[in-house]
Amino acid sequence: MNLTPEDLAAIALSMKIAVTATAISLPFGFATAWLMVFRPFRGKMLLEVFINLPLTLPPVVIGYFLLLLLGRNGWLGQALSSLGIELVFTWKAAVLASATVGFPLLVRSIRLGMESIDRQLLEASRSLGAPWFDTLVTVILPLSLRGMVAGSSLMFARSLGEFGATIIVAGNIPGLTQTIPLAIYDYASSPAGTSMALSLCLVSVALSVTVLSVHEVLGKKLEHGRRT
Amino acid sequence: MNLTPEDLAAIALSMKIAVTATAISLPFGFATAWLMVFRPFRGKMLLEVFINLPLTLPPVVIGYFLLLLLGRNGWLGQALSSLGIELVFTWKAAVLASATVGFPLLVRSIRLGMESIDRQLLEASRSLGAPWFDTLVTVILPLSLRGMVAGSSLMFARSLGEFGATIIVAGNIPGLTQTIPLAIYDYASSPAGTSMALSLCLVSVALSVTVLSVHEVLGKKLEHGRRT
Amino acid sequence: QINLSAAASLKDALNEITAAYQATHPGTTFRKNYAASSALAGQIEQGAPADVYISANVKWMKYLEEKKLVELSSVRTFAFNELVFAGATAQKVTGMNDLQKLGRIGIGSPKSVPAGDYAMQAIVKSGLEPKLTGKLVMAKDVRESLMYAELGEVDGSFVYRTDARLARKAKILFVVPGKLYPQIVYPAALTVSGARNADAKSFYDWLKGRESKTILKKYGFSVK
Amino acid sequence: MKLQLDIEKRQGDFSLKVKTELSGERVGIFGASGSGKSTLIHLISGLTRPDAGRIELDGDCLFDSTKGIDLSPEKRRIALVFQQATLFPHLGVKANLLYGYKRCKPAGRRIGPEAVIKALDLEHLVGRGVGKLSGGEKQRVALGRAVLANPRLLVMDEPLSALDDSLRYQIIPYLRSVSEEFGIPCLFISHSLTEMRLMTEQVMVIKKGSLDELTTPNKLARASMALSPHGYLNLLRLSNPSVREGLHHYPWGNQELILSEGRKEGASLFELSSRDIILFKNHPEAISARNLLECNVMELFDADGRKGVVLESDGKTLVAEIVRAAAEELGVTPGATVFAAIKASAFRRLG
Amino acid sequence: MKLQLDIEKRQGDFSLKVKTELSGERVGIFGASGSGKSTLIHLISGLTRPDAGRIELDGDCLFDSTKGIDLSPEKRRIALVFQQATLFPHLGVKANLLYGYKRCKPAGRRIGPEAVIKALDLEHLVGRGVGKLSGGEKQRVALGRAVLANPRLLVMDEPLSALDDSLRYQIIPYLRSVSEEFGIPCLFISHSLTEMRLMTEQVMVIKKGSLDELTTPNKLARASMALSPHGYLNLLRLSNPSVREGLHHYPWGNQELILSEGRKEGASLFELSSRDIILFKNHPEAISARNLLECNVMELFDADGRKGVVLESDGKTLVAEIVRAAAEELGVTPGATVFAAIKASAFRRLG
Ligand SMILES: Nc1ncnc2c1ncn2[C@@H]1O[C@H](COP(=O)(O)OP(=O)(O)OP(=O)(O)O)[C@@H](O)[C@H]1O
Ligand SMILES: Nc1ncnc2c1ncn2[C@@H]1O[C@H](COP(=O)(O)OP(=O)(O)OP(=O)(O)O)[C@@H](O)[C@H]1O
Ligand SMILES: [Mg+2]
Ligand SMILES: [Mg+2]
Repeated sequence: MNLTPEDLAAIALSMKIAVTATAISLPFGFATAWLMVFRPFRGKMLLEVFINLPLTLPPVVIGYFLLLLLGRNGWLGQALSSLGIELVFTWKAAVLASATVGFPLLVRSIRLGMESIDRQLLEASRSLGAPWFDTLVTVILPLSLRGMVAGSSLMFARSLGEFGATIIVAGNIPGLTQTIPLAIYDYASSPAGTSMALSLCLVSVALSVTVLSVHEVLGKKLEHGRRT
Repeated sequence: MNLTPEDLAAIALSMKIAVTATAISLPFGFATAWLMVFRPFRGKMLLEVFINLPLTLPPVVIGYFLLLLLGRNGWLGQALSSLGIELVFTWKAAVLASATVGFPLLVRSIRLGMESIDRQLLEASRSLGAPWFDTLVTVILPLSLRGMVAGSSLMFARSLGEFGATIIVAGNIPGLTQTIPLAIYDYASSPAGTSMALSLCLVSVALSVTVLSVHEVLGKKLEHGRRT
Repeated sequence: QINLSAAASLKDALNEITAAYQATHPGTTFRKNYAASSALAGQIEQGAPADVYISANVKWMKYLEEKKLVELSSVRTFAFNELVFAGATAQKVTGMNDLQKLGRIGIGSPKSVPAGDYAMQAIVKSGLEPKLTGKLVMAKDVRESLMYAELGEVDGSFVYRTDARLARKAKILFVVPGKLYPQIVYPAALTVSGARNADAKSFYDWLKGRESKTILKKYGFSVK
Repeated sequence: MKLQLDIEKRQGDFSLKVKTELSGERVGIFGASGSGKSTLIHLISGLTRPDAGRIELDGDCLFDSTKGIDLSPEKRRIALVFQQATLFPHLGVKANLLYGYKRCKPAGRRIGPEAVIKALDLEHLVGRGVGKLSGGEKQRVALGRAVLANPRLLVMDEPLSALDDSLRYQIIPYLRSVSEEFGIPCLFISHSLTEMRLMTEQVMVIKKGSLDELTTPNKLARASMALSPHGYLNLLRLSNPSVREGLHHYPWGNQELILSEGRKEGASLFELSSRDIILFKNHPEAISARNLLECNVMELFDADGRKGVVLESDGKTLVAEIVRAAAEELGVTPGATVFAAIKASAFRRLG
Repeated sequence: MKLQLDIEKRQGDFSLKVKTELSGERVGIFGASGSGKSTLIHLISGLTRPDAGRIELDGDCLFDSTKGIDLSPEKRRIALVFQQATLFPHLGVKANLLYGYKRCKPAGRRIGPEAVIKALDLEHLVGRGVGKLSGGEKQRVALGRAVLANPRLLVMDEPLSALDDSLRYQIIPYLRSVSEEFGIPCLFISHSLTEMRLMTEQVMVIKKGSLDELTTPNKLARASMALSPHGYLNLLRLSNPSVREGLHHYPWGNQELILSEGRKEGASLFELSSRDIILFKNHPEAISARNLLECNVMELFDADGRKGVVLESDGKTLVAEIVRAAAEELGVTPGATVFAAIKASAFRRLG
């Protein structure tokens, strides 16, 4: 297994994108899950559908929509471009694509965790003088950690494998926006590249093994922490 | 929005594949989650990694692996073929592809649900004379239902959007193995097809809205059921 | 019944061709599978049912030939295509040298997309490579690079003539001179199992005929 | 504390409707299992929203369905101790204890952690995680947490049922003294009349979701004297004993009470059941009971077939309980003089 | 039941090590909060695995670390009632009650649902979901569920602490009679000596994780007479009263006991505190106490500074409690004759 410098760049980029996408999404995912679990509001169903769209639609379609939104003629793209921010065909676009695709997974995991919190704990917290926001941070957040750990490991893994949406908004530019899946695609397109493609697959698997182990250990610690 | 008979066939096929994949995976997902949550065993990490592989690897790669496994020279393909079962290029292959890709999502949701079950309930059940299997069916199963509902809605939605692995193992044969995402892919190949592609996207969204609503209502009922 | 595995770029033309064939040969049914040439080759290798294989490049046909999965005697060129530069830019672009003025340029990923490979060869041959690196946006396939051009995300893209014809906003700005890149061919073959299928054989022979060539031309392919 | 209630709430088959005004520093809520006690305090503390009505605490409106007022729980500053300890599982014992304390404005912090930890005997638990506590330990931590929130009203829903007797009576006087010293009013739910007597000054009796009676624990105790297993409990605060032959001789008015338990320093609280007092018309000779007090009969009251006799001696009172036949036989009428015999061991020290 | 224990278990700082043999139909486990009672029954029922040792029930080995035997909980058929009711949230009250019953072989079903539902007063709850029960209601359902499992041993971990007195004493005799009639042995944890006396015949006292004493509740009650708030409780089973002037006259040996409560039919169980008995050397005149019994002193015992006096009359015994000074003064020595005065209201009917 000998990786070319381009492959190494792809690996580094994949990591960077997966980490960034997960880190950026976590606070939003937590807030969204909280909204859904603890705040009854109108249009909840609509939000639910909107969040889960990226799951249902083929990634290519999501990529296309993101391109329409962020592109030269998209309203977000124009707004950003007037601020001097170019997203399309950069690694930031890949982050956005990964975040969009992984977000429903993240939210759902956090929600499941939140739904199992004993409501009496929240009552106790409120009655002890904590405003809702305080309760959110000091009770709901720590008790959602397991869900967040599970969700972010899902999201991280999903980001590592994201292909369809990324290749559209970020392009497949070696060294710049080429992630592991895109590199695999390039290799797999020629009969001679199969072994290289397999090497990259192995790297991908190794990465996710690492992430999953870390998360497993974290999850155990969290559980242990509650007992101790 | 006028759909051609082929589009309608693609919609029906997508539904059939998503429903079948979800239904087949549920018992396995439940069993796997149970193993992970309640049975400490060696090689747990390995199983964990194996299950989560489809999440990390680009769908195309998964498609290739499935093809290698199920194809003429794959050991599973040979075994099945000697039984007269042909999988590759049939809708059953698409079911397998969807099941593989959605399985990690399903397992993770069920696990989260299971982890929040009060252990004392299991102790009570055991001490009341229920063997482990009985406890599994009469306590763990019903108390995992929320996780299973959440997980299967995730999986169903993911199946509706599955593209990369499906096109490789099942092909893109209109009326036979062409699902909504594959039809969208076909349409999108010519600029003239964009509006048709969008129509199919809408159908896909509508389907997942329906599924999510049903699941939301089911989830509510489950919660309500516990209170009543 | 005939199992047809063909490159996705041939979809529209082949749909019309098979319809024409069915008009004269009632009772024949087609199972058409359009996907990337590499995917199709992989499927054939793994025993997927296919009688006729039409690839968008020679590489994958060669691969199957080596594996003895296609009937060697049946391999022939099905159609030719041309590389053009298309875009919706207002700037005046009439030849390869004008490319330096442009901003981003769409191109299929040279490693995986034949059109990109050809385009890259043309760029190298015309000595533009150092000036264009950094401007090139690699796409997954020709359609994607055309889409970039349609949406104005790039000023123009190297695409096949057959694709450019279907574009709405993007116009063909110039045709890439044929001497800059090897001839683009779509090789076709009967697979080993196809050679045993009488229907497939007769369809495969019919493909050589005038009727099918007329349809191919209509979709922008060239034939000889 | 002055708590005005006029609320309604339906919950499935059960409906609660209470209109009353409670005042006093320590008010009890008394009622059978399922009568709606827990539901009521959820409404008061803002954790459940009443269907309609008005709640006012010390002149501040906490809830008013017509004006659309519904103060959030943390603004009400009503700390709860639940029937089952609900400790934060992610926090240690110390962090649990300080949860409310930290959220209390420094100016409002009148009770500090050290005193509470000491009083609830939690010193050795402070470093632990809450998963490693026994049932009783958990409940003590929950109690401490609520007290440390320095709340405006402390609401306790049968907080002591998980504790054993010695702990229970160690905690009660502390809870009471916290409430008294720092002026934290309490709402106290219990089905133990003893706890009620010790903790509260006024009792609201609810029955099947509605107010049955507003009374004092004393009256409630008198009324249920016949039903309660321990009759009416006289509470005596005694001090400065002299110890002779292992017995504690406490001054009581111009007489003396002889108790088998006692404490040399400070005042102690004792409980004496009305059933532990035997009355004699004439002075009996050679009796095992150490106390023989000469008293006047101040008052007689009826309680479900029994007679309560309020005895007086030099301004001190005691309630004894006798059956009607005995009252007639002994000629116990207001103004009569009787001898009350009480065993030294009948007194029970509570704190 | 014959339960042989020789087990060890460490849990963080706490370590439990018990080696003993318990026999009897109803055995109690008594100990302070945190002494390891709950831990011990988890080990016995197979829910926690001991670090080492051996557990044997009625000759069957349940656990043996050297032989590698570890019977699964359902095979041990030891039904548990926990300190906090743990009902299955997804099942209704009825399904909860029948959970263990259905899992019991029809041949082993000696107790049926109707009797249990009636005895635990659950008729009106049977149709409900478990989320809509009050704390006490939940605990009764949990009790019923365990009894209906027709277990080989019923283990109860402070099952009554969430109940109010009237319910508690309604349930205790039932639990006891279930245990007696159907021969289900019980292991009963409580920190109430009264409950212990009523429920058990043998008591294991544990202290900081190890066996302190193996005794009878009677002895334990005598030993802790001085410490317990109600002294030693005499339990009297009386029947066939004649009612005169609202008082129940029960035959007791060749004398008569006069009680203010009672029930016309059948036998009733009464509790009488040792502190409610006053002894006289001579017959006193005009006394409010309705009972004046002439008894012989059978035995004297010491309990922490007090004297227990075992009185006898025509084969019946009672334990009275007096201070040492009184014993000397009255000349209470074995063989002496004394008069015991007991108020009619001092008796407490338990069931
Ligand atoms: N969510 C609910 N829906 C319907 N009925 C309920 C609900 N919660 C409680 N109840 C019923 O309301 C009544 C009052 O319950 P509550 O918990 O207030 O009783 P309680 O007086 O606190 O009893 P305990 O002393 O046993 O704790 C009970 O009859 C109970 O069954
Ligand atoms: N998981 C644990 N890890 C470490 N220590 C524990 C754990 N669970 C309980 N303990 C400790 O073990 C001791 C015994 O606990 P146990 O629950 O058996 O007490 P108990 O006698 O039932 O008390 P209570 O009457 O309060 O219920 C306590 O000191 C407790 O703090
Ligand atoms: Mg309650
Ligand atoms: Mg315990």
